[in-house]
Amino acid sequence: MRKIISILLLFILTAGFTLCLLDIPFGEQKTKVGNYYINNGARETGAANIVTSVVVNYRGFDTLGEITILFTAAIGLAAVLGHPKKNKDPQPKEPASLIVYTGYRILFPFMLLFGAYIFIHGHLTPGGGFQGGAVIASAFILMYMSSKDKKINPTAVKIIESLAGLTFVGTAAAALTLGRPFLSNFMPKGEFMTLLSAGIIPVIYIAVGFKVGAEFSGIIHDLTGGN
Amino acid sequence: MVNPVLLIAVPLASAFLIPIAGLLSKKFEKIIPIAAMLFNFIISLMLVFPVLEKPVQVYIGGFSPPFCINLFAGPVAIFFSILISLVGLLISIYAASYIKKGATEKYHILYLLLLTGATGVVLTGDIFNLFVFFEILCISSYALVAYTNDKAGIEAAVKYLIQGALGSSLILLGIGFLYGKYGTLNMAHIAASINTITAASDFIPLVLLITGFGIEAAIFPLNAWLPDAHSSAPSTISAILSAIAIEVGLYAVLRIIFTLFGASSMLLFFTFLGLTTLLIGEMCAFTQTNIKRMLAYSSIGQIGLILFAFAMGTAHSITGGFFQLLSHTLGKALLFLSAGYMIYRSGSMHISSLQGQAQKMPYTAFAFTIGAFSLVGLPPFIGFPGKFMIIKAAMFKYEMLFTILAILVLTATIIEGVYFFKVVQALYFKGDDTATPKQRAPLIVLIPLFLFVLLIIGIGIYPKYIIKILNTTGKEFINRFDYIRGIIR
Amino acid sequence: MTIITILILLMLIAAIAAAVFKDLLNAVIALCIVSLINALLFYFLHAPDVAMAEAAIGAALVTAIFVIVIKKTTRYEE
Amino acid sequence: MDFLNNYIYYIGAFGLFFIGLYTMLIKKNLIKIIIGLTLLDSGIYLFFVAVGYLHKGTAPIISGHSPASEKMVDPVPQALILTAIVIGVSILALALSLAVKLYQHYHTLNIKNIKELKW
Repeated sequence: MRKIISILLLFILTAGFTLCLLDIPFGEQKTKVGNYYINNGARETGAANIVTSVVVNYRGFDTLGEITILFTAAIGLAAVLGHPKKNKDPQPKEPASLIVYTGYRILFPFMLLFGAYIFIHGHLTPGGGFQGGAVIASAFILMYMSSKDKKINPTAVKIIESLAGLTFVGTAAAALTLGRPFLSNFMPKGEFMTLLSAGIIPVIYIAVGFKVGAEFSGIIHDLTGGN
Repeated sequence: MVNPVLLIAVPLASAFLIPIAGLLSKKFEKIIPIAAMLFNFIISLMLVFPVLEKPVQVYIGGFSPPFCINLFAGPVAIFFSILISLVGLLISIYAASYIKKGATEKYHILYLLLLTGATGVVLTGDIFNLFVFFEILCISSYALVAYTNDKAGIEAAVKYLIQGALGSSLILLGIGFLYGKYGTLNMAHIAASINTITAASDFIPLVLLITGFGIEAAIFPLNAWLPDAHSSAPSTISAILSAIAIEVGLYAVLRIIFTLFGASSMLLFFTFLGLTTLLIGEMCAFTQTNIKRMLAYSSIGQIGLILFAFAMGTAHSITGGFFQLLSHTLGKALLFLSAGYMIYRSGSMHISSLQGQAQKMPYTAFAFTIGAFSLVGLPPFIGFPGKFMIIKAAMFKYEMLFTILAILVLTATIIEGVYFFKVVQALYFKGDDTATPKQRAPLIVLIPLFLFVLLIIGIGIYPKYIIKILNTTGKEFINRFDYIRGIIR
Repeated sequence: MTIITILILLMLIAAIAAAVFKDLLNAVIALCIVSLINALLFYFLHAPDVAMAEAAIGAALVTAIFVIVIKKTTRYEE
Repeated sequence: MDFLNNYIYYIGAFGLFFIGLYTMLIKKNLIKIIIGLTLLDSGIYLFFVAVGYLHKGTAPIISGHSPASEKMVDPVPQALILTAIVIGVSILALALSLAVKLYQHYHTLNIKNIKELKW
């Protein structure tokens, strides 16, 4: 019965969506908003990667909301899983295989470096805070996989995520004190296509990178049992 | 002139600050939410008079819409923002002594984020930004429902999360269709392109968005999660969910119906939907023996009544809807808070265990009684003008159909009166008369209750001034083109 | 164009596999394949940023979180 | 062939969406439901990015040999999806943590067997 209703529902939805899609031809039109960003994005924000200029500057408020969501989820996950067991029965720690451990020893610093590279160059090349942060978090997953006794420090994670969040809000609000609108790009834009350019975009993306990396590492830490 | 963006930025920064401040002293985690909400309340009050003359707009990033996200602080947004910060402030004072167990720091962070999300939803003028803030609201409420970490809490949170997450995905898909067709995300710019809903490609996004937001607003077929979630959460969270979260969900639904699509042809459908929600909520509440479930079902009923009022679509009925929303927020927050303390003392949520509590906790029981009478709609309290205006608006439609609907609303009110009276009777007239020692609640719990009572009676006696403001507020929903012209210069 | 058609077919097959496998670990691996192909498709759609995000978050982190959770709960769907 | 050329991405996106939705509606195992949710979300992401596509377009990144031009694909859906992916992962992580907790309480993930709360 449930199956029949579900399939019926899916058919109705298919019909509706098909009607909808007829008005959205594939690969033809381009929107006015998108055109504006392409034509003016580089000039107004100084970032070569237009997606970055949209994410951090034009629609930066979404990004602020989004790191807040990640923060909320990390805090919520810690609250749900919380209550660390005090008397941990000393499980025999099975050592990970030598290959994984050696791989971790070699790869770990490079992964961190790569993640940092991605978010520092977010305004020039593809990638940015989210991708770089995720790469950093993957490095910590590798750490948890390879060695049972290495743990990240939860307090450090907490401080990093708080400071990164405050940096974002602070940078955005600093514009207010200068009499400019919230989140406006008040810093000098520098020379186009160089590392030190695009005003507040690198600052915010580095904060986002640290925040995303810290949140995901914290999530992994809490899920694997923490403490 | 204060900048409305502070209403979002300051609580957000405070929430980020709590983990660091918590390392210094445990006291900060309680003080910071109170301070942030007080700040929001003051800023919102300062914005009232400028906004009543002309809506305040903020262009984030300094670009002009539709190329940036804009905040539209109109009368509706400020009305909700005052409500959120006021209720949030009072509940956070109450929570300072009520929340003792578990990860208290995380509770306070999530609580503050919930209120920030709610404020963002009502302020923003961009559909995707609305979705983002809505997600902050939803995700923090999922986590807070599970906060007690017992069987019921986790199960309720799972139910809530699965339905809510599906709803969010549907909202995202609806936004995708709208962007694909109209090429913008600014609500005024989308609204300017839609006059009447004729094409399926307008109708489908409308259905998707209404479904998605309707889950949070607990409109009839989508409210299966609500009684579980509201009854399993800690009482402060039940209060905030009933008083703020579903109202904000309803705001999103109304914004979609009135402003984004101007779906005046579908209003009759929503009238019936609201009335069904009202009747089902009240009837389910009547059969409950668990006090918090009863209050949760009563919230469903009240949301139905508010939706009914808005969906009638006349100036009077929309003012009535806003007034009823105000009265429900204050009344239900008071009911959950006072019931929460009685449950905390008696240790059971069963109505029979509340018998004779009036002797033990006279002030708390009195506050509960005031809240119950106000929700039922008895005259000196705030609930009366709201219900009166709604019934009057239905009568003034001069249609047979709406007269019948008004009678149904009255029937629902009678049901509501009966079950609330049962509880009040249990509080005062039953139970052993043996001299039990009084267990008066601490002062910090009584202050918010007292302030709620004061507001309920005060506004109930002098509703004129509020109604005058709400008349202006209602115009924002009725005059869709004023909203559009306000943003597209 | 054909390569994209093949990729999408593969993706849908992997998605169905993720939906029907009784062994949750296998289902999660199928889910990982869906994410990876999705990332490739994003690249073909000229969205390198999204492709990187989907590969780093969708394929790596999500899979890791799922595997940790399955290890802590049950592996087989009853 | 022209039809496939134009609509293959939409077919893929909504294929994923419907497989995910069907999984969510039919399956009883909580982790399977969450897998369905992830599939559904992936479908929506693909749809969004496909909306922004432009035939013979280039990636919206200015580099030395490709200056800003009208032939770039729409950057807005890409920016939105970057946000949406992280939102999706947040919900997923919270859902899975609830699944762990649910398993600790009930020793099952089958939602048919979890009926503490009645109507």
